[in-house]
Amino acid sequence: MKDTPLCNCERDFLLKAIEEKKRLDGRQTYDYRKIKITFGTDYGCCFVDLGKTRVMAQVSCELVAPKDNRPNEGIMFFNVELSPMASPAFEQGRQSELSVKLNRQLERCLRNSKCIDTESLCVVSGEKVWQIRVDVHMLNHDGNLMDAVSIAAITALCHFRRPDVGIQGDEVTVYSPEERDPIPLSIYHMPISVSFSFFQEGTYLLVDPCEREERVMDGLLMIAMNKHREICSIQSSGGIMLLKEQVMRCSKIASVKVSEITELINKALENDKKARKAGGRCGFAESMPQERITALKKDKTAVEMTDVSERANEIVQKAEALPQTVPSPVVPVPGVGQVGQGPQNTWGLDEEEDEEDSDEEQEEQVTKMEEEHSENKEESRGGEVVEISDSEEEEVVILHPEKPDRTPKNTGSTSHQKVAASSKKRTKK
Amino acid sequence: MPTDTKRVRGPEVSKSPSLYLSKPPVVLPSHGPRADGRQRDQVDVRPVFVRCGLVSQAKGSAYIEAGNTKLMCCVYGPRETERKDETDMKCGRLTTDMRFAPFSCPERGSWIQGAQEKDLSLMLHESLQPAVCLHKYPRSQIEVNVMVLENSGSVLAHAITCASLALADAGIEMYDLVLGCSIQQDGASYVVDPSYMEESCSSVSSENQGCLTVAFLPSLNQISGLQSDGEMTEKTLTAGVRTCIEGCYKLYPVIQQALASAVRKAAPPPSES
Amino acid sequence: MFSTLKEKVGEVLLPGDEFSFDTDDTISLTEHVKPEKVVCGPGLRRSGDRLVVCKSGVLRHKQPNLFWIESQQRRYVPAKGETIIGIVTIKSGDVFKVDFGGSEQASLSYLAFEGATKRNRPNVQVGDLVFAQFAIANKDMEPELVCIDSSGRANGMGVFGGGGLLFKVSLGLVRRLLTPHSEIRSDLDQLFPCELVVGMNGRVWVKSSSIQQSLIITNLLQSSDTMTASQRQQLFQRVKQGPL
Amino acid sequence: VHPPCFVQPRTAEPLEYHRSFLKENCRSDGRELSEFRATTLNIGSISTADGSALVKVGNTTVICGIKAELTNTTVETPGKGYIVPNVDLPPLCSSRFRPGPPGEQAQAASQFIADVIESSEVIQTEDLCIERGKLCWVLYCDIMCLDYDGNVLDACIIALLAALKNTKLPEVIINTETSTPEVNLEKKQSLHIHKHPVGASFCVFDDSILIVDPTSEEESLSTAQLTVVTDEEGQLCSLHKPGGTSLPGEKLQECISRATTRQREIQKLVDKVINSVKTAQ
Amino acid sequence: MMEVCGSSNVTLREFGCEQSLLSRPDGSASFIQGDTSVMAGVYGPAEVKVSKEIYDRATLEVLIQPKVGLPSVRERSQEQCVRETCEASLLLSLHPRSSLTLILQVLHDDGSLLSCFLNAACMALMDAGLPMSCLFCGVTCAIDADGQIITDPTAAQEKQSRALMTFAIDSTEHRVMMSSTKGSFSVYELQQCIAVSQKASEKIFQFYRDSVRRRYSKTL
Repeated sequence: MKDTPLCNCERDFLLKAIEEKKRLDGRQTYDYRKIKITFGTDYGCCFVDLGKTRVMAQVSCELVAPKDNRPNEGIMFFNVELSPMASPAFEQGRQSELSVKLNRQLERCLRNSKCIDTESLCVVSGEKVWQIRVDVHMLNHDGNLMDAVSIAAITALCHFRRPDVGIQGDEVTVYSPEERDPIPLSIYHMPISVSFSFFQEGTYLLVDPCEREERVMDGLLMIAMNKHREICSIQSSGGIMLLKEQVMRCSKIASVKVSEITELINKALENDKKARKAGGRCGFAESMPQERITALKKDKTAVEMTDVSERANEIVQKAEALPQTVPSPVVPVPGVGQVGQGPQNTWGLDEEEDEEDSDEEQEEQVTKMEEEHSENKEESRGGEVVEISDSEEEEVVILHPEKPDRTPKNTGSTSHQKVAASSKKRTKK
Repeated sequence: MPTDTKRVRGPEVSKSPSLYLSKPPVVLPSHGPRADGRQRDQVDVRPVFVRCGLVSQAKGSAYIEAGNTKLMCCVYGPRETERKDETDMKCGRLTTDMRFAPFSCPERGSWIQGAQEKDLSLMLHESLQPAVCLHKYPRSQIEVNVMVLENSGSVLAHAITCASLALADAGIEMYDLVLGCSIQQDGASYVVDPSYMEESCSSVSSENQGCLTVAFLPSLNQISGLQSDGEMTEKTLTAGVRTCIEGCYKLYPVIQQALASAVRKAAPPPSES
Repeated sequence: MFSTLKEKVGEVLLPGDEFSFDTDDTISLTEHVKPEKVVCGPGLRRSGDRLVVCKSGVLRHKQPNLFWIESQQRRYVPAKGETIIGIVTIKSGDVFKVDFGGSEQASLSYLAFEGATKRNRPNVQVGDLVFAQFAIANKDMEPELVCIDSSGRANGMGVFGGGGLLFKVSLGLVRRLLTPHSEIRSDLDQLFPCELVVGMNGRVWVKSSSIQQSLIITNLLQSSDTMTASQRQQLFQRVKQGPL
Repeated sequence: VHPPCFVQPRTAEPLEYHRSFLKENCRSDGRELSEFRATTLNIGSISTADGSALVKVGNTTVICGIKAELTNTTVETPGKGYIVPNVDLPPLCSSRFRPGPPGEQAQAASQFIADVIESSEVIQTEDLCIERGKLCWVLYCDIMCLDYDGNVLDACIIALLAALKNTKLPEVIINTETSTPEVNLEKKQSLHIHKHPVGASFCVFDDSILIVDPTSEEESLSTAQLTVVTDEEGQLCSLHKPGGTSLPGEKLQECISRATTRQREIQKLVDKVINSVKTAQ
Repeated sequence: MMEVCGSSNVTLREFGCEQSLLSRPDGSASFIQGDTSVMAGVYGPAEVKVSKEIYDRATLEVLIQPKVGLPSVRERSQEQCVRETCEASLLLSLHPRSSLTLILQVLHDDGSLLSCFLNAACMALMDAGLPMSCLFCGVTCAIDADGQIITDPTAAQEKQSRALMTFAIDSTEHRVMMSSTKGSFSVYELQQCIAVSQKASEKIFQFYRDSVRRRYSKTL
């Protein structure tokens, strides 16, 4: 499906607005949209709303064999799914340029920055390590997916707990959460991506572009940074030329934004921890905005069970009685059987004939045998190929070279070669 | 992590029990009579069973069984081409697809089409194309699908025969039938229509070794496809081709007969249905 | 049925809800000279001897006998005679292809503009906005747009859009904006003077004296879909008094 | 059964054509509404497979080949083996299927067969364990349609059941010294078949008429399809109706009754064919 | 066997729905049953690919996105169930040669997932304003080891159950549109579960009506 095209007046208007330092939703140049972080019922499940952009991250783990060159390290795997739900332009199962870009950037941001202690994920050196998988699903695309993805991924990793394992000898036991408390990952720092979009060859700059702003931008600069102001990755795209000062200014802005966002994440994690400790319900059901008129919730309700069993009984008893006998199948030759008199199939057009004049068939086979023998003689003399069947009706066509030790049983099996893929094999045993 | 998400998945790795046999498998002798009693160095092909028009949904179909090699072929079309480029406007397109059922070989195969299958499909295509009057089917394509149900050697040769039979059954105009035959050369001696074991267990040391498959148009007396693997002297190769042609001529009456009876069967106009 | 339908006007109905023709209908046949006919608008369908609701929304009625379901749908389905805002996507030969947010693009002949002849082609570029009317719109044919009315006049239609902003609202809101004495429109008029083009396909174009004002109107309209009249008036009041 | 005197042209108005027969309580191929096509079973035809069966229901032809391989058990299920069923609908079997990876119908069929195996417990995966926590069998049950004329699911279940009954696994001993498995091809054992699930598929025409064992034409014109799988004890293993027009409980009951009879018919067929091979040896 | 009824297990967990929560799709809804939740988005009627075009009706595609990993054969089978159910209730012939896409994203699976898919799908289709002849809802029933029926089971209850059945029930006649089962069960148990699901469906349809009413409460 195609995205709605952008019309000229929209483009002109947006660029003019940016010149006047105005944005569609009334933000200032360096403002982020409202960031909302919520958690699912599971550990390691996190939703991030960035204005109308919405993504979900889920962390999962699995015991696998480590990579050969790193026998003592766990494996990190990232997958950003551009679900068609997020935008009509996204197609399922197709690796688009955007999805490659997002996946790369997330890997650079979280794996290459070594923010996670992968050595602590080793269970048995060289044999079993934890593979941590981060799936990030786009739910609604209203621009700046990357920042939303990076916030969701790192928050989900912080929130995640893996099961505890015990090692006795070479036996590895994975404990359920009831047996032993699951263990959080050890995370050194939290890199967060901040995106800047540039307009008019870099003259104007906006933080956190929305979808329409992204469509008119000239270039994009993504800076991944942690709260210690360490830059984890810088990526510019769109082919714009940036001055050193511009990059420096962006990194300064990024450091402010990153510390704000980090604080927000920590607060969200803290709140969730409290809620879980208090034993309150948490997760998606709780995060549903009940004040909205588009939302409604209903408490646990009992289903009325009056006359349910009566009704079931009635239907079962009314049912027709089953016939006492079922037709007996016909087994013309070992390994083949047939039941039913419905229409015949194209595979056995002459099976009906077979049944009707099976005696004849037998005779035919006998004659065939004889013919075969005589032909065998012929063949041994002349080495020529002769078709056995002279009957007009006979379908089986056999090229029969010399085979003196053929038993009658063998011929028997050829007769049902009419049923394709016959059971010749048995006779060979 | 590329995984096949469109099939039910089993364990990551599994191995055939034949790798753990307590007794080593019997190695075929490279001289003397063959395992199935046929003669070496003679045009001794396996008995074949052929049948046309089995598949109700296909325009034309054929089934062939030679020894334990069982394969079937369905032909669909001519129908409108999916890809439209210049060449198709005047001349029809022939597509071939040859596959092995996962259970068709001693070792379980994958569902995903491998290089060997693609190679065979191509070879099949090249062998059939000269025989089909494609200029009679402009802007259309004819699809040939071959499925190997059991591989007991010489699959390509039999696939060619089976496919040409199915094309004929589909009523596609052809210059001639195409028949396939293959030989396995092993030093000085050779075997015609080799079985799977004979194909795979050839002795490594000796020279002049290889496998040859010939696609042959019997009434035109022309060769439409030739594939040879391994190393053979020029003399052996020409002799081999001659042997294969001889083998094809042995098959010819059987194929003709099968086709004739299928035509005869179709001759009375089908009642109602 | 007429009476049962009338009873339900203003109520929320769901797909599958039914009204049957019989009962009072037979009576009406005998009592009245003309049998009451019901004209079904969007969301209502006739199925055999019943009238079935096929969209969720509020049942509306217009004298004498028009009934339809008003919903907050977003995707537009073209109907003949409706005017829409389209975006020109392709210029090919004698026709333009126009995206109007439906399931396929509509065609717009270059002759379907006021004063256009074979020599005098209208100046239309890819990416331009057109305000046009459906001349052909049914499920089995390619929709066709024109920018002239039956007498060949532009009547407000044609290429437009310099300096304004285009945005999307729900189809329900568009219909409310276009009703003869629209409250939302009059509320808006009290706020700022502005140019407003409203397409039945949910697209609205606005141009005001400043970019700031255009943006405010955009945001106000987009949020008024889920507000009651009083909530909306309060909001407009606040904006008016606010430090702008 | 005589076709009605006025018959709609089949290709122009296929639905009307079929309706004209259904009005007379019969079908275009002369069957009654609740009549199956002739069902043929042929076992052990593929020598390269450990077990195989070819099933024909009318024109519909399905082949199932079973290959057993050895693999390690997992940490989560140390005492279980694997059954991996896959259904393929290759372009060979009908012009409606395109080459390439399996489409939705083939994938849904694979999942359905996997569900039937699990629900009916035709084979218990515990039986496939050779040594707990170490080695087990994996049975690859590859089912392929060779001619698609409707009702493949029923044919697939029969083919699978017969192929499983035809399967023989060689004896495997784990050598205590080298701790590698040793396979003895001379000693082979049949699988233990716990249940005999058999399916019966139906089509709904015009929201109300039920027909059994639909052809591909009937399938494409119907408004709903359903498959009922029962075992020899009359228990249901699956009531699979992936959507379509709705049916009341009474109609479903009719289908179940028909399916129960069908189960007995087919079990008898399978048993008889399996026995015929045993006695022939 | 007869005491099956009246037990406290025959309840629906608390459930909720939010419509129109996403800005991009033409229709969207999230549906929650206990902790199980699904988000649905609908696009269409929109442009259709030539290869998928059907001349007399709209082409409906259903995509189920699991939370972890890529969709597999299991999701494909669920997609088929949801798609064919939607196809039966949608009036697809009103939009020939166009495409409808329904995307279902699992947010959390705590049992009765397939029924939650169906409910979310129905609410999203309604939100998109697509013409439908009737509504549908999903109900899952489990039969535990003692033969007791549990409606709307949690994941833990599903795991312990002997049989599991999910039905889609239509809103006009309360008949069975879709059925998907696991495990083995008797005919009587099946009929009981159908009857229970029909009863439960009334609650869900009432909920549909209440939430749509609430939604339009400001424009009445």
